[in-house]
Amino acid sequence: MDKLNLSIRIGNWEFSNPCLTASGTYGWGENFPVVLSKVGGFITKGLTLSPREGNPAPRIWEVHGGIVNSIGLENPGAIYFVKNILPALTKLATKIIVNIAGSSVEEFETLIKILDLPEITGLELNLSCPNVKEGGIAFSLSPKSCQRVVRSARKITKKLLMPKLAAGLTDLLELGRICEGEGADALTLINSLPALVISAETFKPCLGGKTGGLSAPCLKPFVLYCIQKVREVVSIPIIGCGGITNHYDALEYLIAGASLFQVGSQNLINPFAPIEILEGIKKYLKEKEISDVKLIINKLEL
Amino acid sequence: MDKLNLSIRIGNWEFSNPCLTASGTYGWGENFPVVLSKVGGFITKGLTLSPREGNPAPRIWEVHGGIVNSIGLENPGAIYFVKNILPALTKLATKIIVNIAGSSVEEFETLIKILDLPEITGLELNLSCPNVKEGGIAFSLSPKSCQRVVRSARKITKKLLMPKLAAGLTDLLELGRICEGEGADALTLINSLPALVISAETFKPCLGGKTGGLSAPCLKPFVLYCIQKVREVVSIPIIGCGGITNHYDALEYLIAGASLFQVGSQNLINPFAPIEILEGIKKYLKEKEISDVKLIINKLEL
Amino acid sequence: MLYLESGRVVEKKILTPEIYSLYLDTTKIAKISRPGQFIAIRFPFLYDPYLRRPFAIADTDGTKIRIVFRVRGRGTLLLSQVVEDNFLSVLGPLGNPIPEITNEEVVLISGGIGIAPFFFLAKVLVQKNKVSLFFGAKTGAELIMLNEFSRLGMENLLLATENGEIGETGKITELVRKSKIPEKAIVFASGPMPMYQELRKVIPNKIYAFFEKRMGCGTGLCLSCVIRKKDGGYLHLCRDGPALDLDLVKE
Amino acid sequence: MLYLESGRVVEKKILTPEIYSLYLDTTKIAKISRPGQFIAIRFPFLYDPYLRRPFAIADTDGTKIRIVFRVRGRGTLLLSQVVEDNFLSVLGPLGNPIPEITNEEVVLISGGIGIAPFFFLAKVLVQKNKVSLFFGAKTGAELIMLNEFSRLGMENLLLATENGEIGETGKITELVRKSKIPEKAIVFASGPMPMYQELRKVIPNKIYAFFEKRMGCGTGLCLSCVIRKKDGGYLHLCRDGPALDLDLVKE
Ligand SMILES: Cc1cc2nc3c(=O)[nH]c(=O)nc-3n(C[C@H](O)[C@H](O)[C@H](O)COP(=O)(O)OP(=O)(O)OC[C@H]3O[C@@H](n4cnc5c(N)ncnc54)[C@H](O)[C@@H]3O)c2cc1C
Ligand SMILES: Cc1cc2nc3c(=O)[nH]c(=O)nc-3n(C[C@H](O)[C@H](O)[C@H](O)COP(=O)(O)OP(=O)(O)OC[C@H]3O[C@@H](n4cnc5c(N)ncnc54)[C@H](O)[C@@H]3O)c2cc1C
Ligand SMILES: Cc1cc2nc3c(=O)[nH]c(=O)nc-3n(C[C@H](O)[C@H](O)[C@H](O)COP(=O)(O)O)c2cc1C
Ligand SMILES: Cc1cc2nc3c(=O)[nH]c(=O)nc-3n(C[C@H](O)[C@H](O)[C@H](O)COP(=O)(O)O)c2cc1C
Ligand code: FES
Ligand code: FES
Repeated sequence: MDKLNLSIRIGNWEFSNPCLTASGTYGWGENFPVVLSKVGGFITKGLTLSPREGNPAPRIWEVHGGIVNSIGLENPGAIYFVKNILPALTKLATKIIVNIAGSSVEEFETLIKILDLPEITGLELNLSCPNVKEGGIAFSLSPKSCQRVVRSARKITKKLLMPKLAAGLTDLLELGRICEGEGADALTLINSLPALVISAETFKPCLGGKTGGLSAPCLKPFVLYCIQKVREVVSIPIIGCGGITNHYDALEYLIAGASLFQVGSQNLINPFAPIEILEGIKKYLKEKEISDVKLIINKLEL
Repeated sequence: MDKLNLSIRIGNWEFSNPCLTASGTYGWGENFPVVLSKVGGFITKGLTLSPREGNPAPRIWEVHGGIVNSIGLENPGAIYFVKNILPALTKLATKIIVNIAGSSVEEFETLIKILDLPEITGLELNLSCPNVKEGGIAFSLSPKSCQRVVRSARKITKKLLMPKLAAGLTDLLELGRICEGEGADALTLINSLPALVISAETFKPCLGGKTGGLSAPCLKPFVLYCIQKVREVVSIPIIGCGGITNHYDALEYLIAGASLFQVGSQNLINPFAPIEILEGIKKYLKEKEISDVKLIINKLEL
Repeated sequence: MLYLESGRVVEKKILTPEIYSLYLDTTKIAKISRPGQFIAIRFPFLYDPYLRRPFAIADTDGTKIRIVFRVRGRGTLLLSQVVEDNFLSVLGPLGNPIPEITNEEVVLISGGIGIAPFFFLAKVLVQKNKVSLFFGAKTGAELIMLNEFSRLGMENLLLATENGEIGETGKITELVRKSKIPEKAIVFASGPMPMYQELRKVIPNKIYAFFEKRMGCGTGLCLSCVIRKKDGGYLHLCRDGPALDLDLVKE
Repeated sequence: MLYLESGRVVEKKILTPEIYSLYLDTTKIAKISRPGQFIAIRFPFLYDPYLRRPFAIADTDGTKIRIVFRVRGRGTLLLSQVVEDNFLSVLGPLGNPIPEITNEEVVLISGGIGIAPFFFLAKVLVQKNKVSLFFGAKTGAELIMLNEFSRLGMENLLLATENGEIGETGKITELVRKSKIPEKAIVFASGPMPMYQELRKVIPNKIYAFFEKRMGCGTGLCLSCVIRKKDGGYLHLCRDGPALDLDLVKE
């Protein structure tokens, strides 16, 4: 068999392979450079304009089949990031994607202007805006706000623009269509599901940030459904995210219609997961004598 | 302490306790009469106008933290139900609620007319309509269709009308508001999440019905979030459903704002679960010296 | 009648690297179990795996239940790792017992791990009937429990292995074809689908075949365990089976 | 440097009905582990529990790692049920080692299961320092590993139990208050929060305290393990700890 081709092209950007690390699950890229140099792209933790110290502890809670997190977007702010974190990141042999979380269209605009730098390949727009007042996460921006954010982002930058959509309580297909209409290059599906963990002993939420986001294995069957459905209504590439633990999961995402995938929570229990998943994919392709990973994308027989 | 009061009133209907068995997880009520006579209400498997043989096997698939089912609404049709199943059900010392799944407003209307009988307390409207053509389930009716179904149902019957909403890809808050506006007596939150299980070996869905519904423990944190959010925007009672395995889960649903709760998948692994949950609730209330279960409803301190 | 019991593992045997036998202390269930029925097992405290796994009642002495199983996926892998004095959650007895049979010739035909329900069947059936067992497997080692079967006092014990280690070389259906199965003998079969398809060709008898389907509950609540009927619609294995008249089934 | 290893359980000891000790065969991790660090454990093949559970490295001989833990929730309950020759997934070593200390007086103060990191600390520290251990627990039985500690050649081993079974009666902080802790002694403390609050009152020394927080990763990736700083903002326990200068912390 010829050489295995794992590369994936999204618009003008060529990724060496379809595996990205999901926002917030690989820190600021300061650890495990061996892993980060092998993935197709590294996505930063969510950045805001001003620094945020994040939510009080506990910030993570284990539930059956997954975890609920409520980090509260702890980050040093975009300007600090550019000055003190980005330089080290550019030494990694991988594409840098910055995840940004504005709480208004204006904040998104300013963030994008700050981050419209040659070192940065893409901007992942976190469209489930952090709700500073309530402490927890808001489940999603309204379709109208999403539209305004993507529209003005597109005006400012030519970078790979990938809105990250929150499913759960919103019309995901409509959001997908809107983002495509406003010129997004790809869609990340999905952010963690909004979630609440409470205690019948205290009558209070268990997490310091009150509400949180559900992630990890239990999400997979739902995310696969989302990918397949959104695939039917938009034609820009989909980046699958949610519940991937091994290479079979990742392959299923590609088969269901994703062009890239993100590994998230699994990094917490195994920081080498991205490498193991890529190795697994290679082995699978070799065994099946498939020379190019692109050949399995969107090949689900329904 | 005085006698424990577990009864809950919804509109004109008084339930002996807040525990119902969820549609499709306690068959046609033919088994375990000891259990069914103790719960507040029994909800039938989904009924359609014509009999349906349901989907080919496999109809159930285990995933991390839950299960995906694709039964395909196997049922003998509403007329057969009234003639041959309902008479036995009325012997149980519990309220009978019928779950109906029309594929058009007209089918819903006809079903309600057939089932508007004195033996039946309530009608649970399954607003995630089965997609006969594709074999799987559709994730939800559009807000407009939901509105039409509830409006015309309300015109036909005075029975307890409880639309069962599907979360995941729809604007749940809008659906909740619409149902309240059209005169629904209560809202069931939520139906199983739409889900897809596929195989990277066959490139095909694993379930005979292709898509399915995700249920069981992994749903809980998401459903709690839904209940709490919808609680803020509607004032009719909420019936919580999804991921309840023990009495702590059930108590959390009440605390988050549900007035009744449904036990679903857990019945499959333990048909005595509803009794154990009720016993657990009694023990909890006694230990906390709370004389009336109503006192904990919607008492979450956010 | 049906019980949910916490069953202590009183004895674990490793029959082959892939086949295990457990005796579970489940007095209430054991007392009312009859041949042909099954139990459904899960791991207490764990929610993943979530569903129970169904296993034939391989034997009971009225206080303990024996299961014999092959490792297939993660549920049976975990089950193979339990040790004596662990507890398992057991629901049962489930499904229909085989009918009472008296003064008949009964032929049991089993392939591989399909043998599981047959020890209990044979033990009870030999009391009032002439019983023969055809038992085939890939290797000699997989012809499990041979000593125990041979002590039951059956009429015949006919063996076949695909690698020829014990008995005839080849499939058990081949041995069945060559043997003279009395026309009015009652046949129970337990094995993989291809064995049933072949059996249907080689003998004309009524065959009660044990089926396996993914089960959600085992108690008739969920309607998962469907098996297509020849004349349309579905049977529900946990309610109508687990042994079904092969002629009713279209699979 | 950090490794992910499949660690065989080579020895299991039940120290009290609630406290267990396991020796894990994790050669790579053991080789580079230093006092103060921890490992994070999960059950291979299971996805519920999903997250790793952090445990102090209680001891190592360079090839095996010992952990000592108390059963608290379902993770530690499951862990208490593993048997020898089971395998666990181990990530480590994590967190910062304590600094190199030479020719100093070192005082270790521990309450309850807080003792876990101290055996390894004491074993290394006695080589170049004068080490004293204050060890308190509710009952005599919970003063675990006393024999092993007494063989280390420490200067002092001072004990207290709340029920008076061994040593002084009362809290260990009471014993600390009564003793003369040299002003320039370096103090390590490991126990519950109230012990730290009390310690801060009874001795003026710099105290390095071992903290516990729910951890998502243990490797600095998730930002879960925050502990509030006195001067605002948060420390991250897995990156900045697990031992922290008590005066920096506001909890
Ligand atoms: C009535 C009945 C009796 C049985 N008796 C025995 C027995 O005595 N000995 C024995 O070795 N096996 C028996 N089986 C098959 C046994 O239940 C499966 O091998 C086992 O459930 C597989 O679980 P797993 O987690 O290892 O596999 P996985 O593939 O990980 O299982 C995932 C899911 O699929 C289901 N599943 C997978 N394969 C099967 C199958 N073939 N049949 C039913 N469900 C399946 C599981 O129950 C589970 O829900 C019986 C099956 C049935 C229906
Ligand atoms: C650096 C560090 C070292 C530790 N060393 C030891 C040790 O040597 N011996 C020992 O007995 N215990 C130790 N602990 C505490 C131990 O990790 C918890 O008791 C354990 O994680 C509880 O898990 P569980 O599943 O039994 O409890 P559950 O309550 O079911 O746990 C659910 C979740 O909460 C987390 N959690 C619960 N309680 C704690 C806690 N107190 N600290 C951290 N996470 C918690 C778990 O990791 C898990 O994510 C240490 C904790 C930390 C942070
Ligand atoms: C600890 C943690 C922190 C996260 N932080 C962010 C974040 O800052 N921005 C964001 O868009 N998503 C964040 N996420 C969501 C993940 O990027 C991902 O969308 C989600 O976890 C689903 O994928 P998974 O199931 O593979 O984890 C975070 C998730 C976790 C678990
Ligand atoms: C096997 C099975 C069959 C179901 N059938 C129906 C149905 O016919 N109609 C319906 O509205 N919901 C049906 N449901 C959904 C449940 O009623 C419930 O909404 C869902 O399972 C979530 O609750 P749980 O997590 O407690 O199971 C079914 C669920 C399962 C597991
Ligand atoms: S397994 Fe649930 S009905 Fe048969
Ligand atoms: S536990 Fe994840 S950063 Fe500390």
